[in-house]
Amino acid sequence: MLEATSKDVQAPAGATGSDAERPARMRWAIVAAVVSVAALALLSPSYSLASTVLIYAIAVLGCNLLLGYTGLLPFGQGVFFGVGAYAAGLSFVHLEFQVPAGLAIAMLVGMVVAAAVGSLCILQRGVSFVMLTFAFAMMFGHLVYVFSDITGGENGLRGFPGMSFGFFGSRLMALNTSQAMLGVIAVCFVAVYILLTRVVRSRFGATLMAIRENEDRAAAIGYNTTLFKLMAFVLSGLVTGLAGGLYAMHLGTVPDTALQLDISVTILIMTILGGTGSLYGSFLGAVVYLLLTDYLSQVWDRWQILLAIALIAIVLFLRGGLWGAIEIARSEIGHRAGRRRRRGAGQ
Amino acid sequence: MNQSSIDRRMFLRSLGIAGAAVTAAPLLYACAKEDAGQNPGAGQSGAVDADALTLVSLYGTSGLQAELGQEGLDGLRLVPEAFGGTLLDRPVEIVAYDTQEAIDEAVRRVRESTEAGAKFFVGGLLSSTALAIGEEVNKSGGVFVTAAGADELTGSECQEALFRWSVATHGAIQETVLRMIESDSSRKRWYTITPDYVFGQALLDNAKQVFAERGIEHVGNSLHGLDATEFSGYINNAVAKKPDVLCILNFGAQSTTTIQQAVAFGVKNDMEILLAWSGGLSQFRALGPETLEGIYAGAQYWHTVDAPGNSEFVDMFREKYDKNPSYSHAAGYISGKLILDGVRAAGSADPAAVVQELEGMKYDGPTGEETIRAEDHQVIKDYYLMKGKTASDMEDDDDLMEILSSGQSVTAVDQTGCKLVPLGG
Amino acid sequence: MTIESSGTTHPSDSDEGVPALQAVGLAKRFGRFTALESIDLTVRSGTLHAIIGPNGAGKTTLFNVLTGQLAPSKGTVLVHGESVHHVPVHRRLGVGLARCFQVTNLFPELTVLENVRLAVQGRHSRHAFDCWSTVGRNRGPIDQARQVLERVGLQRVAQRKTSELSHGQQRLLEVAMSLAPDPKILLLDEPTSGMGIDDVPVMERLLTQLTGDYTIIMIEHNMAMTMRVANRIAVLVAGRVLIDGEPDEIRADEGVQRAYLGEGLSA
Amino acid sequence: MSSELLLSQLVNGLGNGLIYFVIAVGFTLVFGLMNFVNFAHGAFVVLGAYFAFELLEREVSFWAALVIAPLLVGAVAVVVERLLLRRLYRMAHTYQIVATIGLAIGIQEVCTLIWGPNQFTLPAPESLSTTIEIGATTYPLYRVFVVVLTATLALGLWLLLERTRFGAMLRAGSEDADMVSCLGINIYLLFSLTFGGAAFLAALAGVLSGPMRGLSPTSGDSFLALAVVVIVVGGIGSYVGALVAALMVAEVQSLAIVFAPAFGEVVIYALMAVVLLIKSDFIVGRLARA
Repeated sequence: MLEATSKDVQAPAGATGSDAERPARMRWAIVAAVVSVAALALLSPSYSLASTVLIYAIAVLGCNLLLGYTGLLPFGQGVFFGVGAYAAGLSFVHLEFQVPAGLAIAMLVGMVVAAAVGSLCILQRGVSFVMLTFAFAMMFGHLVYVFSDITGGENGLRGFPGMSFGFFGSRLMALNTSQAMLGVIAVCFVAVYILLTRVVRSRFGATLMAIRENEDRAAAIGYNTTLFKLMAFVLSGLVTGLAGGLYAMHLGTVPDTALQLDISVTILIMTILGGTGSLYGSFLGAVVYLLLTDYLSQVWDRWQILLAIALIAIVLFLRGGLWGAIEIARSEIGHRAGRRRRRGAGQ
Repeated sequence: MNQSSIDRRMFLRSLGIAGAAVTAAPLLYACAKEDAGQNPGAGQSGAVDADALTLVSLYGTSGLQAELGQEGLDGLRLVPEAFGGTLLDRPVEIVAYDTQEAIDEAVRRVRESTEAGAKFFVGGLLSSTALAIGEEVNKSGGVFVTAAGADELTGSECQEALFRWSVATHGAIQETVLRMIESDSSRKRWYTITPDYVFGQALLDNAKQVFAERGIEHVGNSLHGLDATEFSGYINNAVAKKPDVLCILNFGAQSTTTIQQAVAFGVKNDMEILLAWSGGLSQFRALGPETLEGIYAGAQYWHTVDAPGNSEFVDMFREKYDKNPSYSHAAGYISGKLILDGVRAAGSADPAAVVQELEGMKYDGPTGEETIRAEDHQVIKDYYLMKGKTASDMEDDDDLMEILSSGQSVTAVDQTGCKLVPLGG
Repeated sequence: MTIESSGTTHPSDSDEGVPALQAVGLAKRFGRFTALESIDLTVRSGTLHAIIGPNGAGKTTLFNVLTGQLAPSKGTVLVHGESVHHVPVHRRLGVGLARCFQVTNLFPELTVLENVRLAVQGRHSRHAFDCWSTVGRNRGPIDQARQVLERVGLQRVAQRKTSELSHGQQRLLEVAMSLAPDPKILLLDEPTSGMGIDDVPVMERLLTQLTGDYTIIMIEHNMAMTMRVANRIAVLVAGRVLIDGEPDEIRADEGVQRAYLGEGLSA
Repeated sequence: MSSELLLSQLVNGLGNGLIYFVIAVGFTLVFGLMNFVNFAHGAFVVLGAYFAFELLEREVSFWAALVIAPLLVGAVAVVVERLLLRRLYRMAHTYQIVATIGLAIGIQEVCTLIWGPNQFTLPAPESLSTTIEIGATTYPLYRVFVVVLTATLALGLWLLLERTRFGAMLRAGSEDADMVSCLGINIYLLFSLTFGGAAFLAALAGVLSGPMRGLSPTSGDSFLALAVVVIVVGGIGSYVGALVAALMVAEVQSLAIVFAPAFGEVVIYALMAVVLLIKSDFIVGRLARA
């Protein structure tokens, strides 16, 4: 049998860089996140597009935690996204919750569903795991219509009150302009980015990477790999649920498409386009995918042919995705600079 | 060949691709800003020109609704020519976004266009998209005309900015189920096939109401999921109940497949078939004359209706596209035309003034005399009951159906439950 | 290479009487094929007990049963007198059993130091659930990992990726991985397999140092080295223990020669 | 619950089941024999229908189109396999899935570009457009023809796999492709034939389902979802498993329509998840120990 292992996924390097760089890397990560969000807000054609990019970027971070750092190909991230959106939506509509409480509910429900679905999916490995997440994604997609009196079926969940930011009824800020929405979403993105950067650099993250590299050996040296994979799923569910909650808040409704398979496929494509080599790759994936889609869909009706070509090209030539290209560029430039310095010294 | 040299060769190739992708985005984006001549600053959409009279099309021209979306846009594209290219000495322009009928896409496009100064919107094939667009356009104080089917659009969720051209589920059932019952008393036993979602449920409730009023025996109903593709089971169910009429309440691709499988199972020779909500000429072409022969269908529009408003539209359409217009073409055309008629009558592009003019307006539309009801912004127009012609008496390829009856029936104002949400509300 | 006392004392604490590891009436059947037939094996603490035998004698199956990879069809495995055959793989370390694999089975994209740190921390994997403090501050395990690397002579390549090591170095890393969780019993599956001529003495020196500190059970084909290094040797043929004794007894026993070597053993 | 309706549902289920089998078998064989996950399989089904549609437009008879269209799709598949997919064989399934999703989107959009987004149906041949009586129920003659054709196809394919040298080579290839290539068999030729054959079967299923249901460029997804369910329930790479699973899924679907219509679609994926869970070693292990 031709041996195809998940090792080919462009794997981030081990966590134990030399000790001296540790704090510096953290600060660089925070600065990178804040600067990128600011640049996106300025350059993006519209605030609402910038908000959409950041919402999907959060979901892609959650997906990368599983794909890049744990070696699991999750086909069901749309489930946690949709469930988070409906949870937040229902709390806005029926319980008059304000933004922070609604998002908290979205995260909580995202975690609970991730624990349930995850605990079943990680019983299988390899392609069977992928097929299981695919099955759950399709199943949840249909449940939207089976419980249409709760979810509003194909009309979507409607009747959102005006979104406002505040705690226990106090209205600190009305979220009725796209700038205010972008502000809340940007803060959430930076917070999630920092949280996940800490996590992937922690002992937990290092163990996830060990499981990605060689799950049998990780078990042999004493790690209950099933439990770690479940923890990774729950964390990914929390982050993706938050993205779903922000999606509901930003849209002012929850469309039935929020829980369909397409969302899972889109999140996956962005994760791989961006590159699973680092968390920043996930942000890149969301930005390039959505900006290009936004532009190309106005230029040519059949713009998805370009998307198809891009996907195939990435798999053949650029498995590291955009982040892989940057890393190769960096090592290439470093390589050339090195040669120039040596040649210079030679004369 | 060790690892590093493979990377170098890979690098050269990937640089090409990554370079293309990364540089392409700002490059394409830059020239998009140039040709739109937009003043700088984030939030400006590339395509909308503030000083033109812009009609923004939100039809999904790719994805599942690509067919109807493309037709709607083609119909809308006739409107600038219908007004000679300018109105109130401002150029009439169409800006089209492919929303793929996705709510997040559509809402984002509305916000971007409003930020760029656009006020007038057309589109929304699916009820969910139309409801979301209506709410968003109303919040930003614009005008939106749609042809989507959900009753809520001019019912519980009506908005001052939203006008609906197509007849709602109540009118469609009255003009098809009720007409057939009245015209032939032998139609006593009816079996319905219904899609298990909100729009399908509305059609079923209206049908049940008619059955109750007329003492009709509703022998059975089959509910099916939104993406079911296999209906032979439901047809078997129906045949087992031996109804007089098989009433099909799903629509679009699913209704085409249902009819096809029903005809294949030889259902036509032991019962009549009614498609309450058809997609008009395009759907009938897909079904073909043999399948359509003897089948009843309800339709919003038909190109052979002799009315001044229709002949003007059909001539213009044939001249531009060299074929007969279908329902979605007419919807796109009239939606755009209504808005500009309102602007011309109001003498200004201010949405509030345009809404005032449109409320209660009577005009010659594609289905003859049409009136816009002021209380719920529902257009009161004809809905047709048609029957499939035999191949022999078809005059040309499009002469597939014969109009049996048409009429204007609409829910009484006090029963619609509509309280117009004011602009900006 | 001096060995600082790493705090925990080893075999001396268990008295001479109780053997480190005992297999009692072990049998393993795969359907109708009997891989192991009523194996009785006693391994004294602090000794190196080699298991040799022709291919297909059931050596690796025995190993898999001892390490919990496979459940025995019959019989029990006792570690310091307690039965362990029902303990799942990831808790085997708890009872002091650490294994190195015949086919190199490491974390290729992670650094050598990280491989060993993971192995060290595997003993108390609860700490691994800490999502916040960065790995760099994981002082204890990192220091212990560096010590183990020094012991096997890999401290110079600590920051290199495992995939960039030579085969010999990877075999040393395999042994380091089993040393890392400071076990009582080391199960080494052909440590010298695939090693070059010049690497074998390195491994031999390491094994002689480890004997005494740890109880070692080793499967090995390199007869010359085994004879020099092992305290006792068990010869496994067709799923049964033919003979279990001192190296000299084994060399002299014609049964072993006939069943296993065919020609003289006086290498 | 009249027994006559139940009979007609079971007959109907048999007919649908065999079509589902022809749709899914290519996907299973490619996965089993080549360890390659082809998410563009649904697109090949639609492509077959479109080629047949084009042939019928050019006055080619239905019977001829039934053979020519699948051959064309098979050819296209072999070309794609040679140029593109060959390099993916040693890659992780992640990348095989992403690349074939790209291929599926590409095929879907090219079909939209050439034939437009409209839904279309293939007219059944005149001779088969009537119905026949089975017991008390009427059943389209066309579907009887489909049942007969797919049944013989299933048998023929089984014989090819189990009883011929070529079949033996294919099955050996699935066990250890490297070993087979060492034995002097050109493994890549074998893979091209397998992949082309799978596309041929998919296209044939597309042409056969043309007259039974409306098709549009986006119908590929529903065919893929079906193939995934059948491969999971039937077991990856197992031929008989695919046949049994396809029939089971179709029968469950037709019975669900009678008893719990709204759940017709959900029940298939629930069945798939249950099968996956039962087969997972965790539960099997737990049961063994219990």
